[in-house]
Amino acid sequence: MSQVNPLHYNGGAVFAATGNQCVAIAADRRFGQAQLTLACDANRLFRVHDRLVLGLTGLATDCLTLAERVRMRTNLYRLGEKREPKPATISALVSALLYERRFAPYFVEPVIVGLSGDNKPYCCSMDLLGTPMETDEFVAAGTCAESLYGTGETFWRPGLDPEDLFEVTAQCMLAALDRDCLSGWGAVVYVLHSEGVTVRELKARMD
Amino acid sequence: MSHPDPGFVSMSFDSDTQRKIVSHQRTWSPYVDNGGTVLALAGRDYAIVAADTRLSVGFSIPSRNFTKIVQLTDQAVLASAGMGADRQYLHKILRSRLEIYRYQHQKEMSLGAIAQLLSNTLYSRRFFPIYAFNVLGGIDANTGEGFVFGYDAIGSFEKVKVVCSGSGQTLVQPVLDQQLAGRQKYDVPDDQRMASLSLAEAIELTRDVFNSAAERDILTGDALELYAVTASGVRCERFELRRD
Amino acid sequence: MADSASSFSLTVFSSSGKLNQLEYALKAVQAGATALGIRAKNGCVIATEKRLPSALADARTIRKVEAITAEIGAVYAGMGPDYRIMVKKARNAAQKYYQVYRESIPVHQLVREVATVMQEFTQSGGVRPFGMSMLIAGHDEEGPQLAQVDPSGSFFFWKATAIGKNMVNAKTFLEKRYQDDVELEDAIHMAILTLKEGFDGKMMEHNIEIGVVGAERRFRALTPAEIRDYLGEVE
Amino acid sequence: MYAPLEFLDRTFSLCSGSDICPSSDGDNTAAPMDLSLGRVRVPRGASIAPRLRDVLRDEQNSSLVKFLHGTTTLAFVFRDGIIVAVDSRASMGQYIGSGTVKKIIEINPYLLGTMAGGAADCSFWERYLGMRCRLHELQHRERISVAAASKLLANIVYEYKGMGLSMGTMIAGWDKTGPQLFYVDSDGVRLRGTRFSVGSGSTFAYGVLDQFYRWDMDAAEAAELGRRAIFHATHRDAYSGGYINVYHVKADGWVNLSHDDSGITKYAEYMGFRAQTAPTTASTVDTGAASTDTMIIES
Amino acid sequence: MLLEQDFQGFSFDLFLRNQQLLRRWSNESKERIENVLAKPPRKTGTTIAGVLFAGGVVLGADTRATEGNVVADKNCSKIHYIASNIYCCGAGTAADTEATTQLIASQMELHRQAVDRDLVPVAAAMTRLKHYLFRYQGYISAALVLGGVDELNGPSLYTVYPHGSVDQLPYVSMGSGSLAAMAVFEARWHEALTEEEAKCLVYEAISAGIENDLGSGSNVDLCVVKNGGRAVDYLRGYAKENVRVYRKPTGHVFARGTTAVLAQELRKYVQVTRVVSDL
Amino acid sequence: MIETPTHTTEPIVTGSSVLGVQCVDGVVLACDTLASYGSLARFQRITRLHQPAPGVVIAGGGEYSDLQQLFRITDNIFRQEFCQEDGYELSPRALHSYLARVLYGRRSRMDPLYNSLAVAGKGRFLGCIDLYGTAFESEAVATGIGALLALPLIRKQWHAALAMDEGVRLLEECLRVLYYRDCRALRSVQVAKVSDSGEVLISEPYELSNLQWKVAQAAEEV
Repeated sequence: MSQVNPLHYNGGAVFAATGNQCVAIAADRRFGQAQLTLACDANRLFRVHDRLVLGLTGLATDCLTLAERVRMRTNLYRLGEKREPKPATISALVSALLYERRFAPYFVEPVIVGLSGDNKPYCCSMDLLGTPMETDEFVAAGTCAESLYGTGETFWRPGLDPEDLFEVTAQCMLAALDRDCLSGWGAVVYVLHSEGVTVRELKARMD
Repeated sequence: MSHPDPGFVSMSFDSDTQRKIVSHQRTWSPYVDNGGTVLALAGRDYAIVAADTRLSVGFSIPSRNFTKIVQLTDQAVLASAGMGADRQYLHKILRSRLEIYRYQHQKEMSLGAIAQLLSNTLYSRRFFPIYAFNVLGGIDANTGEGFVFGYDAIGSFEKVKVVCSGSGQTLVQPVLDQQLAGRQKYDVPDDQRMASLSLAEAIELTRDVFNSAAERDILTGDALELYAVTASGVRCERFELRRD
Repeated sequence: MADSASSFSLTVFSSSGKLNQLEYALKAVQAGATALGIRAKNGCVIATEKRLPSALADARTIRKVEAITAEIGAVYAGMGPDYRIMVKKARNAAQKYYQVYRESIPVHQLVREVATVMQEFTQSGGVRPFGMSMLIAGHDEEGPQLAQVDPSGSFFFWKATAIGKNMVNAKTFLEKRYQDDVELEDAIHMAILTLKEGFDGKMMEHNIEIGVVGAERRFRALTPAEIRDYLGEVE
Repeated sequence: MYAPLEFLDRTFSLCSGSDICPSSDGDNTAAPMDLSLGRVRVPRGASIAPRLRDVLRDEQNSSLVKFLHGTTTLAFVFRDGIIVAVDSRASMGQYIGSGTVKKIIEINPYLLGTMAGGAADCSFWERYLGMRCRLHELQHRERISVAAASKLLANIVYEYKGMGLSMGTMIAGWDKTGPQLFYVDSDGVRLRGTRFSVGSGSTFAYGVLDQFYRWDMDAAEAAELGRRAIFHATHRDAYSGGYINVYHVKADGWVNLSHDDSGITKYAEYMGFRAQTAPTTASTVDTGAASTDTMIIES
Repeated sequence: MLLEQDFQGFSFDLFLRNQQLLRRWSNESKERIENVLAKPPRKTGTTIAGVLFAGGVVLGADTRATEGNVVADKNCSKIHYIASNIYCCGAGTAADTEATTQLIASQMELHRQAVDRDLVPVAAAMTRLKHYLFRYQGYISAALVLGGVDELNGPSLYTVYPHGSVDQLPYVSMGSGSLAAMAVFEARWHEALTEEEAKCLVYEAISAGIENDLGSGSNVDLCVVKNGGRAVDYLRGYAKENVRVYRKPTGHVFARGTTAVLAQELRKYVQVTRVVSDL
Repeated sequence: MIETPTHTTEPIVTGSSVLGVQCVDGVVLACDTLASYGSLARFQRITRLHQPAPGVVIAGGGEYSDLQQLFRITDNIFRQEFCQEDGYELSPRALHSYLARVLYGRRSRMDPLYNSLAVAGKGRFLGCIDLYGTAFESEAVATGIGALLALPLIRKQWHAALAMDEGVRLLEECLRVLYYRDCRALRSVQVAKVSDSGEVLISEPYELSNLQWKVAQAAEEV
């Protein structure tokens, strides 16, 4: 069996893409232990606030720890500053939390998406050391990140409206999941747009 | 019981070589990854075999125009990614095998036979694999229907509709799955999911995915060589890709 | 009044429930040169008089208005050395904040940081409180803001305020003159006029300092030449 | 020791050229072609292969060879014959090289072999076994017994023991003695039995199989048991998946019973798709960082 | 200096755990986790370079960031701000170059405030960088090209290596494409470069790296610091010669309803009108 | 275990880069004349260019003993070819292919010839082979560290109408850069010109001119 390493041990993939005045993020649902699938209801998307979602793939224990730390820091930020943090602020925060552990890192790959006040989409991914990569296109993380880059590069185009963005995001995700052993077993897509967040649970291969 | 030793005549070593393998294992690897992406796609009356032309060693590009494709017969084209030298060896062997077949049988080898021949050739080096990821495409000489075959390095193969191998495999294959097999449209009945592309559409798609691969895979680029196999023969086209 | 234990130790309350050292620290503030600040509609101005210890001192080397970040500045009344340390701490806090969030520290957060440090020095052993009050002026997403931090660690946001020797008069003056929609330019004039009340001797470009932050959100200390122009305008 | 055979119609050397006598090149004007250079045999038991494997380790790790390591195959004997059921996934590392592999090899109309391990190893040797079985028929004018066929395979792979072959296969068939089932793997193990499952998903399959197996099932029941067992294995084992193929070995040969999509069709049938998040409550996908934690909201 | 004390330093609390984890997953215990991860941290494979000219300095960089053989970012920015008169190109592990330059930028701002000058000397930034990197013995893999103009020395150009050694030359290059860039410099450089010539030369050098080195790609960014450090031309996307050649003309349009959805819900945003609670 | 004589897996006496460029009227090859012994610039006037037959030139880098063996092999097949007396002569392309087989064969026996070669010949032929046997034809060839330092320069300046004289100047520029930056390069170089019709002109070793060290003055102690 190929060696499974910490970043892939629990499986998981996240894909995020921007649209016109909207942004979408998709995650799979598998929670595994190497080749064993333990659960199909893993949650990789964490709400930071109404218009800001943090997606985490990697070692589940680290994902949860980081998510909790981000939650704590976000709450402290809210209390102290009496305002919601901007997407870029949370990116910087996550980046700082990760780089602090430069030599003993969390095994996570975060993706941060959000809408700023004027519905401008924000989309950013990081490696496990916290290099932020902000883009106005799409980002991918997780066990099938390469496949997601491939599907995104082909299917994504600029200026998608929320409905089309959903279809593109979902198809990019599903196509990649179907070629990856360690992720899948369901998927969920959040589309953040001017009205609110549309959450869709996808039908996906369960093997 | 004496029984035949079918395969390994060709991969076997003399004792000298064995010792060298043992003594050199830590200092020298006979393999080098020259990268590149190959693709084969079958349609109702055509097959496409395509590859980029970059030859990379590490982070450098010794050649921007290194073909990965060989036309074996008027109905069969082979593309191989992986290690350049092994590929050249494999292509030469196959071409000469086909030449001998032509002399012996006074006809071209059929696509199916070529597929099996390639598998046997690869498996004959089971313990010293030919570092090449092959895709074979062609049409049935009688019906004109397109077929493609995907291989691993030691000869496991499968007849499929579309396959991609090499450094861009993980990027390209899901796209092809989605576009051709439509496997992700789970609520659509099976018989309506399969897309049937015309040759022109298939060429468009091939160019599109190779451009995508060149965007994201650093080992793929420079130019795309595309062989279209139809009943009227083999046509080769060439398109530019990113060069960085 | 002679509550000897409490007058020695900072951290011991007097029988009347006060920390005497803090009272003394405030006295040090009140002995300091007057500093004032005004929040205008589109910016803030802080100003102070700069009394030289000796006519021989080089005025150019003494700075009372300092920038903390690009958009926040400060001035003080009381003990200069204490102020210098606090400015350094504030700048560090600002950079630390920037390192984490990649955005400039908001005025409110900086004020809080400064106040926290001040408060720590009222509750620790072996230290004395800061002998100065600070006015912090800045302009961030929330708009222009003016805050005062006292040695006790308490802080207040003001429309306009003054600290130091001539505080009472200055405040009365500001109360009369201040309007909510005052423009920054007018506020600068107002600041000069306020300082002028009870100013010893002639007000010159080298014996006052003025810092402004406007709508462009850049805090800067005015150059002597600019101050001279403003003084000219006021007269 | 060194068995001679011209299995491939021509042999060719490890390298097409040497410094003494290189063979043809692609240039038509070049030196005369000489493909049949000297051949050398593998001394039996020589242990170069594992050592060469060290050399190859990096390359072989994932990308070079398509493995069916992650696989679920099973076969069991029951009243009416043998049911053979398999998944169809081939993985290269974590990448799914193919989702449509035929893991049941039709050796001849009475014999089936299954694939687990190295895809090429299994398909090559079982294909070869098919040829040997045919030769046996020609020579002895009767079908080869399952026992003999499986022994042939076991003997062949034993010759290469320790060299890195990887296969775990089941040979199922019906001969004069009735339904027979053998397990053969690349270490040379050969076992007769009534219930086997091979591959990384086999533990899951065994769980279902052992629970519901009865000797006196009818064919439909037995096939459904095979399908169920494979389905549950594909659901739990990351490296198994794709389609479920079921064959029934009967007295008059095998039949292909079914070919079902495991991840979608069978999942819908056996377990049923349902949303994991109850769509009405907003908090289920939250970690709880709801705004009420920190703010009281007046609308 | 104070920031340095405030900088809590790296946290090693997961170090032993990670060693255990990695030992479990790889047979050899590797010193650096990068070597055994399925996906290495992002690198800026990179061609970065700089050239001095009479009145200033030109820095250049490509814009590709890679994760193994995959391009993670096609247009990343590798010329980092250090101070208003100092910029720094980074090659190596992206996280290290980003964090290191940001840290030094903060220190330079404090230094500037402390010394009460408009411009800080480039040498000060160089010294900070080299001390910082030296202290981490090369484990912080940042290879830097530092350039700027100050009142003290005029235009300055340095390379800082991950172990903390420093070079000062009129033309320098770093990163995986540094040889290609250096070849261009060696062939074309002369003493009396004008600003335009210097820009052209750096562009040529970077584009040689982009074309010939797989770790480098996409666009050329330039940054010119001149006029005694008081003028900066930050030319993001100075040349954009590598773009996608072809896209399917019709694009890939998915009809709505293509994706099978099990459940759907619209969560409306909560309108926060007033926050009434505080601490 | 009996140690059989092992050949090169760690080269000892080595030549550095070889450069080649295809011109409108022929092909130019160039390399320096150094064979290093580790970091010692030991043999400074050796030739790494070899003309086995009219109209063909080979240039090689890497282990020098292996290179000489390759030169011998090449001479041999041309001699055999000559002895056939069939009026047939080996084309440069055929030689290129032959040498690729030789190198591939040795690689496949885990006993590589540790060289990379450039083959030039009449009919504007220019090919390249590495120690694995990877062979290709190209309008510009640079091996060893030259692939990193010289190839970018050649590619930048190459055009279809490049004349041989320009080609020589281009390669000299590259050799100069290599002399600046390659610790195993030398100032003494040789250039071979093979015209379209097969006339071969291999220069005597000569010193590169116009070397420029002004940068040394500009470099400062840090």
